[in-house]
Amino acid sequence: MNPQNFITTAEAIDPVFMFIFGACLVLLLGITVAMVTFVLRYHRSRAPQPTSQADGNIWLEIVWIVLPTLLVLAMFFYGWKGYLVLRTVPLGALQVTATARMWSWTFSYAGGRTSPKLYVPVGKPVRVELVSKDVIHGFFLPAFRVKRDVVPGMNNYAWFVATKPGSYDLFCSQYCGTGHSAMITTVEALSAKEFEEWLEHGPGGNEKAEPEDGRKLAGEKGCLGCHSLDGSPGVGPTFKGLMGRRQVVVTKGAERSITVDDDYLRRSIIDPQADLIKGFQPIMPPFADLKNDEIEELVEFIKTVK
Amino acid sequence: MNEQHHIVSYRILVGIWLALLALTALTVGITRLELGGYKVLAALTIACVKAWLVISIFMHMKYEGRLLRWLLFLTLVTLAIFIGLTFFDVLYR
Amino acid sequence: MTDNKQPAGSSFWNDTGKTGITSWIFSTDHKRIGLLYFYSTFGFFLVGVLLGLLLRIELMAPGRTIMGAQTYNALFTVHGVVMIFLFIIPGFQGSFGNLVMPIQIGARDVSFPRLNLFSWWLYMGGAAIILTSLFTGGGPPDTGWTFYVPFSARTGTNVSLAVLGVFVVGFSSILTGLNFVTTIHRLRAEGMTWGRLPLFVWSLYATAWVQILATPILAITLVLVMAERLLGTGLFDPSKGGDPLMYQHLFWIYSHPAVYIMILPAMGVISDVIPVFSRKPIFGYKFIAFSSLAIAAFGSLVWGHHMFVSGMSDTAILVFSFLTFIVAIPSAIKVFNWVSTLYKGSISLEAPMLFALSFILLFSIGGLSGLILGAAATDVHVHDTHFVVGHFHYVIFGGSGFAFFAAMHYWLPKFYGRRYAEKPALIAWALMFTGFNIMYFTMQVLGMKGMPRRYYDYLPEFANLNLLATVGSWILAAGMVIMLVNLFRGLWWGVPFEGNPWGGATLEWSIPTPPPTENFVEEPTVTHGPYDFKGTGKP
Amino acid sequence: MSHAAHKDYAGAKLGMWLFLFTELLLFGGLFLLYAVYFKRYPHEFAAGGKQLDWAMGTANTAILLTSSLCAAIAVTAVQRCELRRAVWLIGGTIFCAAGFMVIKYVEWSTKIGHGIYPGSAHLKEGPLGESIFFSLYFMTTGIHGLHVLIGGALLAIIALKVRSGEVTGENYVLLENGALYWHLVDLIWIFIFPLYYLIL
Ligand code: HEA
Ligand code: HEA
Ligand code: HEC
Ligand code: CUA
Ligand SMILES: [Cu+2]
Repeated sequence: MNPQNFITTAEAIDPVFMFIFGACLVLLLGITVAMVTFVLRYHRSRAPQPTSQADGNIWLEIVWIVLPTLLVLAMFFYGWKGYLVLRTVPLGALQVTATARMWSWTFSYAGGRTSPKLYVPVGKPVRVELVSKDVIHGFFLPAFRVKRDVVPGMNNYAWFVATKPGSYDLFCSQYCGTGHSAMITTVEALSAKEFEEWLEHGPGGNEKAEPEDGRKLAGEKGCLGCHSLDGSPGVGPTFKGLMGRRQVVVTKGAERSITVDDDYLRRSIIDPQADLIKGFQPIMPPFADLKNDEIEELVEFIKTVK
Repeated sequence: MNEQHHIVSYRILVGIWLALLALTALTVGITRLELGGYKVLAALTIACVKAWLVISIFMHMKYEGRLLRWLLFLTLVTLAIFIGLTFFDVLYR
Repeated sequence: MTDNKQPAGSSFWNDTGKTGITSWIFSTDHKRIGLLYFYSTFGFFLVGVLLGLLLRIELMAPGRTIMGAQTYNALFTVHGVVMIFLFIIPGFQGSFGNLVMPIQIGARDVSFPRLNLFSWWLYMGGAAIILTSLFTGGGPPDTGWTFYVPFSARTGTNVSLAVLGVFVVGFSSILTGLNFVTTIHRLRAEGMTWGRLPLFVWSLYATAWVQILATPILAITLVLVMAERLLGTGLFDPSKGGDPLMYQHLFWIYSHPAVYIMILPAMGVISDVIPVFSRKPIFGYKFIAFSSLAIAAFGSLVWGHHMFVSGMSDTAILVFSFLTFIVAIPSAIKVFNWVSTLYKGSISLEAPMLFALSFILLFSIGGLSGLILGAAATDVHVHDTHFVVGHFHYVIFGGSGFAFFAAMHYWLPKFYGRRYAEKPALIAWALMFTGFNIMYFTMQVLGMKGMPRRYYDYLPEFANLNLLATVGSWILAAGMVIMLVNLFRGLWWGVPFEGNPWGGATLEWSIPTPPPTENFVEEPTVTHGPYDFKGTGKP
Repeated sequence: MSHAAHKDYAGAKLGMWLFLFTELLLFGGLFLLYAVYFKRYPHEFAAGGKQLDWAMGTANTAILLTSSLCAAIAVTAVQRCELRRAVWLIGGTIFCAAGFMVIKYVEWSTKIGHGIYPGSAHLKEGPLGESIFFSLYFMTTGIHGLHVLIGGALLAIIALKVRSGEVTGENYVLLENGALYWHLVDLIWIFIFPLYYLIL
């Protein structure tokens, strides 16, 4: 199926699933059938008195200790073998860095290109370095049976290869707060040629966002997961008409009233816990790692939402 | 059950106390020397000896039945396993 | 709990002449404490179950159905915390352990009756703290019941208080554990040798050891999380040199053994119920008793299987995966022995037996899916998906939960002197069994297809199965309402339950129903094993 | 087997020992963390240890050992029905406990005075391992100190009971258990002392 000289992650994992499922199915059927037969056959209506008072049999015990032990050892062995495939990246893999933050993904390529979706060439293994900016996230590609936690301060990696062009789901699997379920994107598998093109100048986002493109940044950084642009209620206050609004905030436990201005917006992004908006929960993560121009961009953008 | 309790004499208790103080002095002395990694080993070995003295005499373990000794052993083994298995991660990461 | 509803005649409900509320909440009688535990843990179970129902309704359709993301996150956290720490861990030991264990070993009470009462108060205190945490500060915790750092260290919700509550409840669990170990060592009646202990007592004994040896690790871990939040110790914070994985190690060092705190007493109940309703001695007594100890022992060695994708070292994965498979063996021993007990018996399918038999099936499904999780390769795919959610509901709810229901139908009549009606109980059981499988089997399929857990919203491709699972939860709910109404109506107003209708051979069936405060008129001398049915049983 | 729960001497002691086991594991969790981080930051731990005052640590070790001796002798005294002497000895234990806490207080306040406490600005600037070392130090000695306070209070109550005649030469399991608890506190310190003050 796959012309290369390595086996793909799915090819490694699926047989293990089949094996364990198969064995479990047999066991489960056996137990169910035995139970149902006994219950029917020895129901009190048919067997008013027990016909045996046997309370054990050492040989039976030995059999059903030894056989399951062998069986589970086989499961363990296959499981381990399959796992090793997940850990051994084939030579010549494409390097991509996935940066996770609450609640968005950014993928950056060797050439400096970044993208909110993971573009990969078909047939070429991809090694993804997993970097977290804040809490633990999970890098999960169900189609490729790949999953690895993205832990701050640790160098985790995962690899996979897309054998067919297409779009595959990419989930955040480790719970990371309010926007956890919204932290999803896709793997876009392109043919080698298309991928080269994209890497040069294709669609799908570029590293240096256009100066006025704060909206896209707000999407990428996950702001829009909590803040709506049309005034509808969300986890956080809507951005609509935010600039110049009078707002009651709680600063260090004391309520005060302020008017939203540039400084306030900046502070709200970098250190959201400093002033809490009344009626909302203090769940907005601090975005202290944003670059200055990114913050400016966001502030400019928020101002434009009227 | 067995209602005869062993009474530990004052002399033995004071003797143990002196031994413990001496061992403390020994630990301090040894760790002032430049022994590198052996220091850790030495200090912990002495600590274990001290602990053993406290448990067996001050805490009367020496005069208790087998059950308590086994249970103490079980506890220590459990702790050792918790630490040991964690190190399968820590050492090979 | 008014005494006039009880059958005439004197029992622990009234024979001390004390029947007011204070005579209950300050009672040191193990039976009264057992009932206190039963009502408090079961009350929390109902709370948790309602939250579970809400979770399912939210997941009925993609997008926002009835609540927002933050609410959902808080709900599954509270659902998990309530179910684990306030229901299933204290539930078995506290209620049925307290109610029947001292009687089963022929004792007047536990070793430390006042400590027993204190444990209940601690439990209630901890529960009160957890409840307070929902309505104060930054609102209900939203971390999941696992409290993973660094998220739990930074979220603005009221994690510190919830963690404190869990700490207190854990302390109560430790005290119960040491009380039970001491009781079982010291207070067995004349002739109650280790080889004659009912298997329920054996399982409680194993459980108590897990409580004693594992819970302190949880306690210190929770203290450190609080310190992390309040003092900024940074022990688990990578930016301060800490290691978030160490938190996971410490947490699971406790919390994996804790799943055996949940299941072992349940297995004990099953080992007691099945022989009684088959009128046949348990098959392989020694192996079942020994496998309880083996589960407790090996169960303490496998915590790493929750961390296969965390970035733990591959060597550790090798070791933990191996040990995980070893711990499945003692469970297999139990299942095979239970099934063999049925062979050539005389089986009567009353409610406790039905719950016990369905326990075997549901626990097997859950346990076998645990094998998928234990194998490193397959766990990577299903970790943190609804497959795991399905796995643990099968073992916790299908296992411990159904065993709890079995115990309720089996033992509660003994303590009330009245019983439920059989037919509604059977209908309830059938509905629950059906709904249960529809819901959780579907969730396992969802997990295989890749739906992550703790997702308040999901992609349209998962919609149909989620709807099916939600419908299953309603069938389950319907069954459960019938069961509870029937059971409790029966206990208070039902037909009298006297003597030894089930034909049990353990000691609790040899004393009056309901038992007197003193349990035994004179100290019993035990002359036969717990499953020796000759000379007992119905005509 | 004895049926009278309240007179079960061996049972009471078994219960106490089980409780001590849980305490051992509680501190075990902290020692586990110590081992892991010591492996990761050996040099920072050594540097951190040098900043602790080993003289004070040694003094405290001696004090705790002495307090343990008093507690152990008190048990013997009660067994020999020398109740007045036992009360005095428990007093000695509590006195030592107070001394221990005073020295601890001096140590902590000098450290905090130097800007060394969990989450302090000073530690944030230093190497990561040092901050971990001191966080562990404060957590471990803090929880240990708490145990000293609890143990002291427990022994004080027991001393009152000895005086009022509730604890006697025949019925002294309460005192014995109190002393066991106290020895455990000492036992933990026997390991804390070399690990934090002396190693490297
Ligand atoms: C009552 C509670 C309970 C019980 C008894 C078990 C029992 C088992 N569990 Fe489970 N588990 C949980 C509660 C429980 N678990 C919970 C709550 C979680 C999730 C925590 C969270 O993340 O929130 C979890 C998660 C969990 C994981 C981590 C998954 C992940 O997050 O990626 C793993 C991995 O190995 C696992 C494995 C097992 C195994 C191997 C058993 C074994 O003990 C099962 C043994 C039983 C059998 C094997 C079946 C019966 C035997 C037969 C039918 C005979 C034939 C058998 C053989 C031949 C072997 N469990
Ligand atoms: C004992 C343990 C236990 C039990 C019994 C249950 C029971 C249920 N759980 Fe449980 N669940 C957990 C423990 C448990 N759960 C844990 C530990 C988690 C992980 C949390 C985390 O991720 O941190 C979890 C997570 C979890 C999730 C996953 C959330 C997510 O990851 O997104 C879901 C979703 O469907 C769910 C649903 C349910 C449902 C529908 C029930 C049901 O069984 C409920 C069905 C029953 C009823 C609906 C009964 C109705 C009856 C009444 C209401 C009685 C009222 C009547 C009278 C008073 C007379 N649970
Ligand atoms: C968890 C969801 C969440 C995310 C993601 C989020 N915020 Fe917020 N935000 C909130 C909440 C809740 C509040 C109100 C409470 C507070 O001030 O902390 C808030 C407040 C604000 C405010 C102050 C609004 C006012 O009404 O005064 C600004 C400005 C803001 N956020 C900007 C941003 C930007 C820019 C981003 C993305 C880089 C972002 N937020 C991401 C939840 C979020
Ligand atoms: Cu990021 Cu979940
Ligand atoms: Cu587990």
